[in-house]
Amino acid sequence: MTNFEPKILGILCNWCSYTGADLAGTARMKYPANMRSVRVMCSGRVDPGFIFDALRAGADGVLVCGCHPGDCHYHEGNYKCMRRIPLTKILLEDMGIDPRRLRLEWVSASEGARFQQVVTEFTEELRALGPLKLRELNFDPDHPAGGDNHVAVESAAHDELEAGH
Amino acid sequence: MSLPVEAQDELEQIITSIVDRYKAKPTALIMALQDIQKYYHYLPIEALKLIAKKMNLPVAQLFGVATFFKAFSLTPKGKHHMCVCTGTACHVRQAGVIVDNLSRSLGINPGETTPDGEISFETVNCIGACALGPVITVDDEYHGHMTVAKLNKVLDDLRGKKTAEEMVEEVQ
Amino acid sequence: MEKVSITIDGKPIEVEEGSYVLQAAEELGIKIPTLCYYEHMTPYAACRICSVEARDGKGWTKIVTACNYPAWDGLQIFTDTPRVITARKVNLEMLMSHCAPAPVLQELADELGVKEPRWGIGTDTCIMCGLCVRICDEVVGAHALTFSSRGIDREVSTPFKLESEDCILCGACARYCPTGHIRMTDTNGRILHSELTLGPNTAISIPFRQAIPNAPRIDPDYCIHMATGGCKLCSKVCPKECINYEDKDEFEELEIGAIIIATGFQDFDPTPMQQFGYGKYPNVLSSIEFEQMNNAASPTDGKILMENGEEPRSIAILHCIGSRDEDHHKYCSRVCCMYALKFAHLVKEKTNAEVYQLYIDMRTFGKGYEEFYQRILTEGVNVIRGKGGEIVPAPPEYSSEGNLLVRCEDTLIGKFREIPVDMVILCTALEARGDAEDIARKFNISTGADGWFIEAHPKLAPVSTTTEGVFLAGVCQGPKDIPDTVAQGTAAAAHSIRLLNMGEVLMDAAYAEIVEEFCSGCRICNGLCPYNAITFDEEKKVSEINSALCKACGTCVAACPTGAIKARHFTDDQIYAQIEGILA
Amino acid sequence: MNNNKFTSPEDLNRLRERLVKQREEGRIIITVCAGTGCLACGCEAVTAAFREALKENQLEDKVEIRTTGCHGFCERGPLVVLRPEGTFYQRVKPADAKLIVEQTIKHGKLVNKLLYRDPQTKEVIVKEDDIPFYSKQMRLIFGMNGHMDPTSINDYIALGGYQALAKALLTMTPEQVIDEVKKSGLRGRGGGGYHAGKKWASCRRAKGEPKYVICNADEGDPGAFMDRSLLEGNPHGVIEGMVIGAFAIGSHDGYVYVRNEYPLAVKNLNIAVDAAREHGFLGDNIFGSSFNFDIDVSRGGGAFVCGESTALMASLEGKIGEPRAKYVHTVDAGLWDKPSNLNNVETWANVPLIIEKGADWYSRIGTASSKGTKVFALTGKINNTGLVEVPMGITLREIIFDIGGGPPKGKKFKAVQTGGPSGGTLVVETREPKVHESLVAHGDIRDEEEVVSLLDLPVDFDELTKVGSMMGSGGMIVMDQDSCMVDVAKYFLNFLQEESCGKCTPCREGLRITLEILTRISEGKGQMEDLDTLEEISQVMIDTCLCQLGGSAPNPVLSTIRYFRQEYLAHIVEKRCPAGVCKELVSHAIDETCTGCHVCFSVCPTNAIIGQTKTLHVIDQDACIQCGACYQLCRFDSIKRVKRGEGDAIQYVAKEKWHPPVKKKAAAVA
Repeated sequence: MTNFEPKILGILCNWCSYTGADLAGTARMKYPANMRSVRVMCSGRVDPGFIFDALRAGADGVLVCGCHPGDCHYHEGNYKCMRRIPLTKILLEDMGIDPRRLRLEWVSASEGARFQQVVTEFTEELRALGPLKLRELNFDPDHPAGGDNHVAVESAAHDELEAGH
Repeated sequence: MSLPVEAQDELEQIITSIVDRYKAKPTALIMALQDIQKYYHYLPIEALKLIAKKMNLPVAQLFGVATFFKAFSLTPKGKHHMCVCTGTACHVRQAGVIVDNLSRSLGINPGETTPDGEISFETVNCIGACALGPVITVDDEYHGHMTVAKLNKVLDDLRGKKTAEEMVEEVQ
Repeated sequence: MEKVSITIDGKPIEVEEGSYVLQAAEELGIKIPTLCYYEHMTPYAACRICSVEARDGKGWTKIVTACNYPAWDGLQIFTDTPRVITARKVNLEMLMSHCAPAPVLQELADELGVKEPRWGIGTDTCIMCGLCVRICDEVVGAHALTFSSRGIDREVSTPFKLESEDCILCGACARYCPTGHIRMTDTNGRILHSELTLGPNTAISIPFRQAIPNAPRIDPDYCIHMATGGCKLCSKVCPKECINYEDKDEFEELEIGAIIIATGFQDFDPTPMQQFGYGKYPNVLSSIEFEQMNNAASPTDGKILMENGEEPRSIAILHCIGSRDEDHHKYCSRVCCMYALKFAHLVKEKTNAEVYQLYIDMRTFGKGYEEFYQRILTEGVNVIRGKGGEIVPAPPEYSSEGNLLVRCEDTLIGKFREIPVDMVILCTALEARGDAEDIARKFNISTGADGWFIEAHPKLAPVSTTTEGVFLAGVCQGPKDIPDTVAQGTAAAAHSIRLLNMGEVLMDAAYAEIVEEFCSGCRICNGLCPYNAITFDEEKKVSEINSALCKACGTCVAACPTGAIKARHFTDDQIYAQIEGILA
Repeated sequence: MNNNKFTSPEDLNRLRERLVKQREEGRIIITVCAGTGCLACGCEAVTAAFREALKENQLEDKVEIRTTGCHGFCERGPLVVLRPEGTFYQRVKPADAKLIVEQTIKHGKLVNKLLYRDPQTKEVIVKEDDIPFYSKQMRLIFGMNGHMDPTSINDYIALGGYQALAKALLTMTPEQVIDEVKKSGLRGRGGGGYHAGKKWASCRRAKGEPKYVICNADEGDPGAFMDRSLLEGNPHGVIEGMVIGAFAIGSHDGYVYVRNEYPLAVKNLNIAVDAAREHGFLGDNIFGSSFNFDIDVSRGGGAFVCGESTALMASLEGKIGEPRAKYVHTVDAGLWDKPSNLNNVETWANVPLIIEKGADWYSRIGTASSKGTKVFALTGKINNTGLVEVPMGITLREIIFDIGGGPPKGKKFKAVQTGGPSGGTLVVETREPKVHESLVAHGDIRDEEEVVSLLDLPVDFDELTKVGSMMGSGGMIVMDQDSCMVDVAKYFLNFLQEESCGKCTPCREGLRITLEILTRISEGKGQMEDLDTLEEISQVMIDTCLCQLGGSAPNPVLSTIRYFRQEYLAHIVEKRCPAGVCKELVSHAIDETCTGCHVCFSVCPTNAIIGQTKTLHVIDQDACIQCGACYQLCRFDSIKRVKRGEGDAIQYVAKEKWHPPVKKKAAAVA
């Protein structure tokens, strides 16, 4: 499997992680080219749908990065994300997908080095897990969990959030 | 020079009673200091600080007053207290000779205490016994018409004299 | 009070009955010398130098002191009769025979024509004017000083001649002592470098030059009135009655259009670096302490002195204390090399001391800096490439050269060296303020690993932050010297002005909106918005987003079960498309 | 309620009548003077001995012993007077008590050895009033002292005490009281001589409440002790005066500031204040009137400067006793900055007298400008040391020679010093006309007219001021030929320098420099310019000193220079001290009159006296430190004080002339 190069989707928040990645770039820090990133304004914007869609579309893993807890540009967007990701992981497990393929990390704007490290680690981990083979799971990637599924995830997250208050 | 605990308690008691006696009136400050001086034969620093606190006066004021008046001493005085009157009447009757001789005999200057802590000696400006001049007082006892010969006798007596307590101690 | 007419040296003046002659003379511009008068205290009339002759015009005459003689109708004052001059002269001569020739006495002697005091010149530095005691009693209200003893033995003293417990360290006594008998500089003649300040502090000051409002304020930490309830001199001299002792710190809400963060830095504390002995050996100074001592207004009058008051024979300047250090700060503090060279220059200028610069790399980039370095080299400064390793007390064999020993490796000659010096200056690192994190959080900006604030873009937006309208200036963003700081500050100001001058707020194109038809009215989104931008329209039974409040975080978008919320520029479709695209 | 309180003058009169009647029952009273002078002579033992003797003779019921205040004749203490006869016994020893009881009281016989014998006429005098010391006096204030026990308010009432208070409080308005005092011409006895009535009036007028009445009993003048004797002997008189004054001024708080060095005065005063309070003479509603007044006794710290009114008030406030400028008078702003009326003990003691007997009566005593009597403490080189009360205007000669009996041992009278340290020394005898030749060159012979004998100077406030001295509180120190005037000036300056508070420059530094110069002169190191310098500094001190301590401090210097310039010149030019006092200018030598008694030998601290019993003694001039111990002791006047360096010459002559004493002569001396 040594030749396997995992595809990774990185969903990075605009203020910390994306800037951190930028910093890694300006600092000429090299990180694996396996990750391709999508920028969102806040990790709170990360719809679990994005994750499912990415896996469906061929990603071997998804890395969600946000600001460190307490540092969110929008005060609490990353907390929302913090609750959604574990739930998403449960769903992934239900679907037979190794939850390790989804990773949430906090990377601040100054942490170019950390970003480099996180990506490298995740790439290595995915390399070890091998490619995601959805067909073998008898899972139709073209018809992923529908709207109902969305609601279930979201409302569960919501309940938990309420309980957290 | 800080006092041991028992002495501190005693001081506290004495000062409280003195301050109460004068109802902490500032007009009685000098009297309060006199009473302390009478008890201790000098003014301990702790006493002044305590008085200041109780009478609500600045310590600096008390220090100023205590050093202004010569009757007060901030250092302990001797067991026996000799005063040579140097009032005018005594002066014209040669009190100076008495002062010089006493100073020489004791080996100290006026206002000082002998190293053994036995005798303090000072000069005062008139004790109002001008008819007896030159006059000295030894522990508040008057000795009039002093001459050097008489003075030597007084000193001999004093050196030989023991306090009543000492005698009692000796008997026991 | 009734007005009365008096004359002083024949000049008539109307004054309030009972007001003092000295004040009237001052109004008339007639100078009456005095040593113990201070206008805001009860006249003391102890020096008797202000003696004048009072007459009633009917034959009565008397020498009185102008400072406390009350005016009455018909009073005639003469300030220069032979009797007055003799009185002043003889009094001054008598005073001088007791006191050391302080400038204040010498001046008066010149004025009165006393060439040589007949009874000699004394040694006492105190002239018994009592200003100190009275200031402390009447004005300060601390009552920490008194006159002790009497007559010729009289002296100014603290209780029991020990440190006074009532002293509030206000320094008023020293400030008003005309001869320097009371001084604040040192304890037992020691110069405590760590306690020097940048100059005399007063409790009332305009905090800095550009302060807004540009008005003085009372610093309660230094104000005597706040400490003792006394003083209030400022209110006595203020002609407009502006002094308000009741004023308190209060919070005000200001509407502002831009914020410039310029919170600066703090000095690295070298105490934990025990090898340098800072705080242990008295003559190991931090760079700021040395700078303070050099100030002409410092208690040493700008002289470079050791703790014992002597001039040092040699000084070592150690660079990179806390900077470029794996254990402390990895970064270079940028300014130290240059100020260290300046220090060397100052030392050479002011003393005959030998100077040693111990550096890792000499960073003198930029305009004129390298030239300065070259100049220092010609001034005979010893420059050693090698970081100072350790400072220890010098063994006795070095006593002729220095009290301390600096151990270092001279990397240019590849040798270990021990340099005896009298004084060591540690060029400490600039470090981010301890409260930088709090400030960052407050303004929604970030700090780097070293605590410096992070600019929006290191190259393209070095003044802006990730928060719109918040800008950075100066060392809070990272070590820089004065010209750089000024440049950045100016840039930040320019940015702010641009923002303010627009007159309208440019909104980000990215914001979220609710497609009414799809909204189920579930209200999940309502509680999620950190900006309270989402409200529920009871009539339409749908939620609505106020686009001016929305900051486009997209949390609500991700949460909307019906997908009714669209984040402009970050719509689901766009993101899905991106995902498709990059994974394809 | 206290039943002892008087609410009306009738009560007082009733008690007085009862007391007087009780006392007229022919009882014999032994009055023993218990003033400080007599106390120092052991009068307590005498009193005890009398009690013992009376007990032995079972006379306790018939004879009363009364310990009284000072009778004034301290020289002869302890004094005992048997009343009502007035038999006067002097220098009574405890052993004499039995004799007096058994002889005089039981048998009416006189004890001759205890009677007073006039030193001049050798005449024996029995009655107190016939003794010249007393007969020339006018004892208005002091008279009561000898008749009452100061600790007994009944004694005072029996003698008519508190009648004046009743009169003032119940029959007069405050204004009338002030008018009466004004009319009497009473002037402050503390030294300033300010009219008491005027002072009271301005204090009454002054704005501010409360007002204070203060009695200055801080008698710091060395050689003056009349205030002390008054407080010891007649405290009620002072209290009564203060209450009347307070009533006139409108004050309710009084202070007595008394020296702590006067324990007996403090004690008697406190007893008196308590008794007065108990009897309603102090406190609320005095005599049933609406007037309230009380007195606080405050013990002073014993500083001369605290006799100055502002310094006294500062001290009362518990502050350092330094004076402040008096441009604003204390009657307007004194104690605690409130109107305060301060008078001294003697002044207050005069008040009841004026009220009781009227201003007209009072103003008939004394001179035109000074009314009433004045108490002087007559001390120094005088036979009859003691307190004398004389009418103003009496001459110095009468006081010094008639009352005082002149200098002892027949020595020549030289000068009298009045007014305490700040007063002046007055010459009263013409100087020796002989002028040293070297002085002629200096042109320092003064006109003969200036040498005035002041012995016939009438003593009052203004006359004394005119001649460069002052009344002061009444110290009068007599000096004879053995007193050196430079030394006297030096003594006073030294005293003043020690007592100066140190506040103002001219007093603090001026006294120091003046003293330095005087010391220099007394050591023979003086120069002629020094006299001019002394006069210049003195003038500046008079002009610029803050308070009267400094302002009058040059008086002793100026007055001695004025009257004894020649003596200064002797010190400066001849390096000689005519009186033989200034150590540095004196040598001690023994002349041929030495009897070889050997007494001096043992007293010499440096063993400088060489000689065996019954041989001529010689003083080793090199070893002698001029301490004067031998001089004091020699009963034959054989030790001479001569000009420094001339000792050996005297002793050489003595060696030539000396013969062993003849037995007969020795016997006569013994």
